[in-house]
Amino acid sequence: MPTSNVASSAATEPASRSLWSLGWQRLKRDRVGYVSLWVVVFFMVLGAAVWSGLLARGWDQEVGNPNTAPMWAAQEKLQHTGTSDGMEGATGPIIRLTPAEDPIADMLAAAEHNKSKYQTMEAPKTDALILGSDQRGRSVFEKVLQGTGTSMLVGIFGALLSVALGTVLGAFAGYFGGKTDDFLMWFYSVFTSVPDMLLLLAFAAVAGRGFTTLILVLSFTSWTGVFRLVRAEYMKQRSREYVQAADAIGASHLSRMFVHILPNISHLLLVQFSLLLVGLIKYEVILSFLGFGVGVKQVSWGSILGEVPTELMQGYWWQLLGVVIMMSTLVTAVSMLTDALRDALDPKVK
Amino acid sequence: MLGYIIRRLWQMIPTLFGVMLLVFVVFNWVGGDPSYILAGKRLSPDALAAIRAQLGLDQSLPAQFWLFVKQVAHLDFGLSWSLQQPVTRILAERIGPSLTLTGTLLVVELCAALPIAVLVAYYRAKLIDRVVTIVCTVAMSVSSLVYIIVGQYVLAYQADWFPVQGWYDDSLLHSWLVFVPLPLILGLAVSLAPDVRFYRSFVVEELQQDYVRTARAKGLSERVVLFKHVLRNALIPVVTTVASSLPFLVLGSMLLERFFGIPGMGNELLAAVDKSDFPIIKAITITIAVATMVFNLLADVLYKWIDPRVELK
Amino acid sequence: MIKKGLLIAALLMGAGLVPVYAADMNKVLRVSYPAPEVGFDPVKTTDLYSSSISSNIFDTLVAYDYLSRPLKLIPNTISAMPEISADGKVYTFHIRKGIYFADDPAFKGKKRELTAEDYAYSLKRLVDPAVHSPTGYLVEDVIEGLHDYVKSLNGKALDYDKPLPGLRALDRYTLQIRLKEPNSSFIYIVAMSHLAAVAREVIEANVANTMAHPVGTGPYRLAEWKPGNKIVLEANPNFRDYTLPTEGSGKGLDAQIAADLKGKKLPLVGRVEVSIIEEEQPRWLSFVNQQLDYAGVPFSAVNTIMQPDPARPGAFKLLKKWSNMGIQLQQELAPEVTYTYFNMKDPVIGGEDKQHIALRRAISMAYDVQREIRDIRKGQAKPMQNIIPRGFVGNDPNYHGAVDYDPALANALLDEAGYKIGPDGFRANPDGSRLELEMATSPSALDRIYNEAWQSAFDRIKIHLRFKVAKWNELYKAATEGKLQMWGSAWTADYPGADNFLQLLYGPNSGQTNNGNFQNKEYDELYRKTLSMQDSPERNAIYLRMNKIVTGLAPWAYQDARINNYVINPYVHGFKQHPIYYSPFMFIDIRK
Amino acid sequence: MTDREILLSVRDLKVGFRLEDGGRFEALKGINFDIPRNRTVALVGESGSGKSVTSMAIMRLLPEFGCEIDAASEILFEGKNLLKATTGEIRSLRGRDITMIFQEPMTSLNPVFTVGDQIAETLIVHAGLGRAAAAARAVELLREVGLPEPEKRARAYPHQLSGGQQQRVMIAIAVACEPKLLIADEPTTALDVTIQKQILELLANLQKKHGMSVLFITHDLGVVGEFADEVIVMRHGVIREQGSSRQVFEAPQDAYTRALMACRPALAHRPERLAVIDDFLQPEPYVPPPDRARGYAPEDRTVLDVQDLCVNFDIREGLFRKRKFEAVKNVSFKLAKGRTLGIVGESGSGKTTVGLTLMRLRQAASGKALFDGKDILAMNPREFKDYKRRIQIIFQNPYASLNPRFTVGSILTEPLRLHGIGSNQAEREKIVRELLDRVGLPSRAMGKYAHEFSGGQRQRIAIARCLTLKPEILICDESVSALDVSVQAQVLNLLQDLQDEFKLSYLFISHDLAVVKHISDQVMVMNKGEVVEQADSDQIYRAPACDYTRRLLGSIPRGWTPAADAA
Repeated sequence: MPTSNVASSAATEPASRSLWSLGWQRLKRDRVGYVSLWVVVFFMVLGAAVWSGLLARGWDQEVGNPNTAPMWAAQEKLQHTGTSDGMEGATGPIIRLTPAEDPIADMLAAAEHNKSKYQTMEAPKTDALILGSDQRGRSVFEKVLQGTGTSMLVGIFGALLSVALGTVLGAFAGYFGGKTDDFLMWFYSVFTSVPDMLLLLAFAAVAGRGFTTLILVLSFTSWTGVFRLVRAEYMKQRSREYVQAADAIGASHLSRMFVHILPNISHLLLVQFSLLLVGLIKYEVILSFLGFGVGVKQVSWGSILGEVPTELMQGYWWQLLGVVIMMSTLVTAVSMLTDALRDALDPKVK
Repeated sequence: MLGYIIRRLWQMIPTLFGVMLLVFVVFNWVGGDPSYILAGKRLSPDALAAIRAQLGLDQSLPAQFWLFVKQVAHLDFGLSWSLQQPVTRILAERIGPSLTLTGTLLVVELCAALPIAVLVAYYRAKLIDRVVTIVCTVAMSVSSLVYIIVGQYVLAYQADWFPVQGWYDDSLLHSWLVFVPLPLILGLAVSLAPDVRFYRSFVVEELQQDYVRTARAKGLSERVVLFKHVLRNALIPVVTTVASSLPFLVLGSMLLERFFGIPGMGNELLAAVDKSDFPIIKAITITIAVATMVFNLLADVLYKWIDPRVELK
Repeated sequence: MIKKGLLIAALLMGAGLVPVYAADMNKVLRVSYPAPEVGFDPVKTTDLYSSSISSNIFDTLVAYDYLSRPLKLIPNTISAMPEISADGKVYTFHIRKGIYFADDPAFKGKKRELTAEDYAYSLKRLVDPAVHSPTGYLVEDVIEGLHDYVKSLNGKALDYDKPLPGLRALDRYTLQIRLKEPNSSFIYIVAMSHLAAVAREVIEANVANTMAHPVGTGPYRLAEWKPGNKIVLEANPNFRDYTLPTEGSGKGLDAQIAADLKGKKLPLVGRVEVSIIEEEQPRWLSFVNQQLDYAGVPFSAVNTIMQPDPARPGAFKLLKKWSNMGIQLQQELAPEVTYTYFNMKDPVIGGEDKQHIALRRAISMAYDVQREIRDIRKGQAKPMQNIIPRGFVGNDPNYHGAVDYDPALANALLDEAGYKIGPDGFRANPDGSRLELEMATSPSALDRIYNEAWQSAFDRIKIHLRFKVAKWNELYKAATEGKLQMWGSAWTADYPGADNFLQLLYGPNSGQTNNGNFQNKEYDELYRKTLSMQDSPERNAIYLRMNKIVTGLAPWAYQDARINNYVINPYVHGFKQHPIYYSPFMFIDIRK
Repeated sequence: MTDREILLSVRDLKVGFRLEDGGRFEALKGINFDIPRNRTVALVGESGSGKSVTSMAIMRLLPEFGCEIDAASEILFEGKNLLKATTGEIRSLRGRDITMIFQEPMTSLNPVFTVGDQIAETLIVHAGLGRAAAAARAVELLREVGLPEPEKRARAYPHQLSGGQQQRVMIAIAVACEPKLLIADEPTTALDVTIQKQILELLANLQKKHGMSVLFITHDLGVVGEFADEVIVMRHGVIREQGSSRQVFEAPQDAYTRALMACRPALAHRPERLAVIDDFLQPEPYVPPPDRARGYAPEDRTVLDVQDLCVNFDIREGLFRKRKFEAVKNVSFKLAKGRTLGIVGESGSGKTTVGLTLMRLRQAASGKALFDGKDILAMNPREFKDYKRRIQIIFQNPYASLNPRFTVGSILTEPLRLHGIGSNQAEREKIVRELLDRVGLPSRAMGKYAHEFSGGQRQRIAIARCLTLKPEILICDESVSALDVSVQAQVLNLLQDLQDEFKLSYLFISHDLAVVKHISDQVMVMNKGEVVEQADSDQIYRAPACDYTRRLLGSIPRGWTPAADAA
């Protein structure tokens, strides 16, 4: 009975494994890499939770007194500066606009009558916050969480876009060579000859603030590394025998480029992606520090760090602490994961 | 060899043209109208027109670009719009401080990173390697801004070990003694970790080559294998990496210069972008672009020099 | 220790080169500017820092007294205040003999005396089309015949030798200026550094780069200049005998300074080093380490430097830590106003109809100036109540022009005006269309903090707000073209005259300084009327009326005026903040 | 065989490798053998037999991590257990008493030092020579290993030498300090057959001259026959047979040894089918099949008529100049239906370029290739598409020619899909299953990835991929060269079966003359881009017409000859 024979031997044989699943097996055996992976996953979940509003939704509520230290740290009670209405120098009775002189006196009078429905009770301010509060009295903990979401978003999408851009251009340059390559290489060398920071500043200046801008600006300046790598890989792979075999069986250029070759460099792209993720998160910090970055209603690690130099001089270190902890945890985890991935996905191992 | 160099120089022209086009488009498009900065508190259309005429902004874009091309050809970028000084003179003054800091940084960093990298590679997969690798990874994870902000605050302000910032204009040596150490330390803190990791990977890569097996089979000690056979080969990528980072010596480290008040190119560039000082931006960008290309060529020639396999075509 | 040694060595090297000076060439004053200067051609620059250096190098005809408050003009290079004709149009200045320019190769080794022609020349440069002076407006329409002559040039070069009826040197030491209209502020204009005397030979010898070759009759001359980085001044050996002109109030700090400087030939310090330090943190740290002799208090660090002074309400004192080190604090209200203007020509927010007035007033009511002062300004500002800054002639200290913070009232007012809250929780225009306002902003971290404050103001009254982020010059351009809806602005006094501020709302200044395009007939008429009036109760009454017009129509949301805080190291003597002279170097002494 | 004094003896050597999935791979399962003084011992085995691990264990060059040597194992060198020796002791032995040469001379030499320096280094370390003396001695050594112009070569870098010369340099390093034992690990595998012969002769001479022992490791029994004194045959970490050459070659005791000898094609005769290992492991004795006659017959129909094919490569040289390199010069041949044309030549002869050009994977400079009367080289890509499926190619490296990210199923269905064969996926899978069965693979292979198969299985998959398109011409570009002999025989048999069944025409490109002779009807010998000789295969081997062919044939290892033992 040939059929049963096949079935039984299939059952005893180990399940067939793609290179990806082999890589996954190796990654699981790398303890540091595996832990890092879960840290990164945790951050991604955190980012998604923040982004979907499940977490840190109230980050811009002014829940505490301004610049309160974390509840576990001692802080001298701040002397709140007295306020002045600017009328200290008055020498006689205060003169105001009289209703007769006021063009909207009637509206004001009516509004005064109705204003009670807008009177609100302000919630009492708390001093007991895990990571203290910022200068507007917002919870630093929530703010840092929110910033994590933003930075993850910017990093992930920026890196995706850079990788996509660099891959497509690099694939064309490396695969076709010749004039296509000359042109794309020219494009590349122009971009690499201009300092990144200058491009970044220039693009950021024209595009203003916000996620989309940030992501576009960052990826527009950081595709070059991926391009160089992908181009070199395509030059190498296009003469590989499996590609020639694909040509022999009649696969089109696009099919050879993106169906045959692309999967074979995908592990490199994954590594590039995580390198870029780290790079862009750091770039975002610097851009935001220089004032370009996320919008006013958004907060990112960079925009928080932008407040730090002045705060530090006043002795308010907790925003710095919050950002540094979150950022270094994530970035360390991603870097270690990158190393682990590099080892686990290296096709030379198999 | 000479032919190769000439051909490479010849190939720089289209790239330079591209850079000029990019800079021109980017800054004429986004750079803003500098006449508003120069016009002062009270604007009159006449005064604005006069300033624009003076800056050549009233000409058509192609005409302005052509002027730019001519400037590059003559290496004369005219007057800075905001400082009203010859750009060449400004840049000549800026380059010294930049090089003083970044040059020192490069040398110290190489001298520190390379031995550490070789050492760690030698003990690869042992405890010291893992510890150094992890320390480097963690050190790399903190934003360079944090290093600078905290470093300046703690080391200069609180501990008073270093001057907070400044520069002596008359003597680079003097500045180097007094003002360079702190930015140098912080620069090292930022760049040492990634470089150690980077160089380590070169050494580890070479250690897996067949010739290492041969060297061992010859009965050479691990030390000779590492420092004679492996290091010489691992230096090849190191030299290329270093050579391709040389243009940024010229540009300087923008953040360090900004925070430590070092009157270098990076600081100047930031200020120029702030003020839409197009002549300065153009000049710095072109300088860096040319430097990038020249140093890339230099890297290739060096490559040839240390790696006998390379043929320059 | 090492640092100090090197420093002394540097000083000695400097000292070896110099002949005998009144000023002590071994004394170095080190200060910093927070932004780069442009250059030192007085007619070509407008920024505070360039002008501050210029006023140390060049001399104007009249100058403000150092110590007197309110500010008082005194003769500078003239022997007495100018004679003014009965009709208020003709000013005659008698220049003192024996005032010499600093040496320069252009003088070919000869001592060069200051003459009336020098002032005439310098004034003409302001309107010379070839010079492109941004400050030509100061005199062009003011001095008789100047405008007509410039217009008649038609591209020809201005002939400096051609006598003009409005601007004549009657003799070597007498200058006569005839105005088109009587102008009570003209004497202030004369005191501006743009009208200081330059030497024609020097200008003509350095036409290509006058910015780098300032040669004047003032107390200092330019020794070294690294643009945007460092300026070094050196005492001018040719400077005339000059001592402290008045003793001011004769009390407190004034008395102390008068005692310090009495009878001494100024300047006292031989060398002034100005470094440009743009970041606040390093600037402060440098001061603390005595690398700067005096400095502004970084407002971000106010809490760690000073605290409210219980003895003097509204005032601050240094924390013990600093006062024990002998550091002094000087506080002074800046001669400025900060406000956010609304574009009166904008269809959504502008207009003098009641609905739009209500909208602007509601926005003002929703913005918490007190909170801005407390949290952002760290208490170092006072709310703005009057278009004319406090302490200026014409400011009525009893006038309360600002709208009180009252978000509830603002909401009720918007309801009255027809801006109803829609289903999305935000207000719509009375015609039902979507209401979203746009505020312009620069991209800095500080701007971001202000943006957040405004965002919460608009949240309070449930109006959508978005920010247009661009570099300052782009915004400025858009502003003058009337393209911005709202933008925060500030104006610092050029001279201590009320008209310097009132002109910000003068209709014809639209697109120049009146970026909100406020056009009010009554206001414009009153403004013109006051120009020729001298200080009087009548004029004050008009100023009050003008203020009330503005409060009523609300083209601005009033914010505040900053308090300038200076900290001074104990070995610095003679320093007193001056509202006009940002850098009164010649009065300062260093005694370590 | 007198005075057989033992230099090195391996006792119960067990080596295991820890696998990353936690498993363990026993590379050596307790082997015992001796190396006598002044003798050449050949260690023969196919891949995975453990022969290289053995040599590395002797040199103590096994990786530190993941490799475990059984504590009871002993490698006694002049009585001293190398496995227990200190690093210092081992170091002083290596390069002086025990030396080694490797398979890849190019990568085994340090690219950045001159060969003179690399030879001198050993002398400085072990012989205590001064720099100058070492350099002079290095030149002599180069002369001794037969490098022309040794003074000049000493200053050259490895990449400036040819593969054969590089291997001579390696040998010079190895013999520099008059070692007692030279381990040669596949030293000629990467070299052309003529060079191989020279190197083997050189090694044999040096062995005699220096009176050293040589441990010669190879997969090719044919190579060792000529000069080995003793032969050890290994398989799967176990020694199958050992003894003197005479004993092993003339009266092999072990079935595996016999199989190894039988499954390699020989020049002398051409069996119908090649023997495979399994034939010998059956209980009944192996009966060699009758020989097959080969050659073109006059009635053969020509499928492919190649006329004056030229292929050039541009080499950039100096400033803007390009030099033309003529890779293939005026090659003409006819391929008949159902026949095999063998193209044989050394590296750089242009034989591979001919194949690739016919697939239009290279651009022809001139010439025609008439396929059924139509010139396929002149067609535009669209016209060529129909012809493309009729010519297929099998590459040399079975590891590189299958896309590692695809399952076998998708590798095989893709050509069907591209050419619209089979109306739906299920139908295509059915075709593929039949093909897999035909090439001798189970149909469950469809869900697997290429890396899960051995080299021979992969080559079967590559063949199956070509068959999907039912081609008329199959170009086999060194298709069996990378395979172990036993596997090679299976694949050759498969190719032969397929030709018989489908009347395929083969263009069989190889450097291995024996293989070419076995499978070809006609043989074309190429050298430096030109055809030197073209004739029916039997004729060319029996009576070569030109020198080059003769030289090639002369270089083929003659295998065991009793004379070698007598010498």
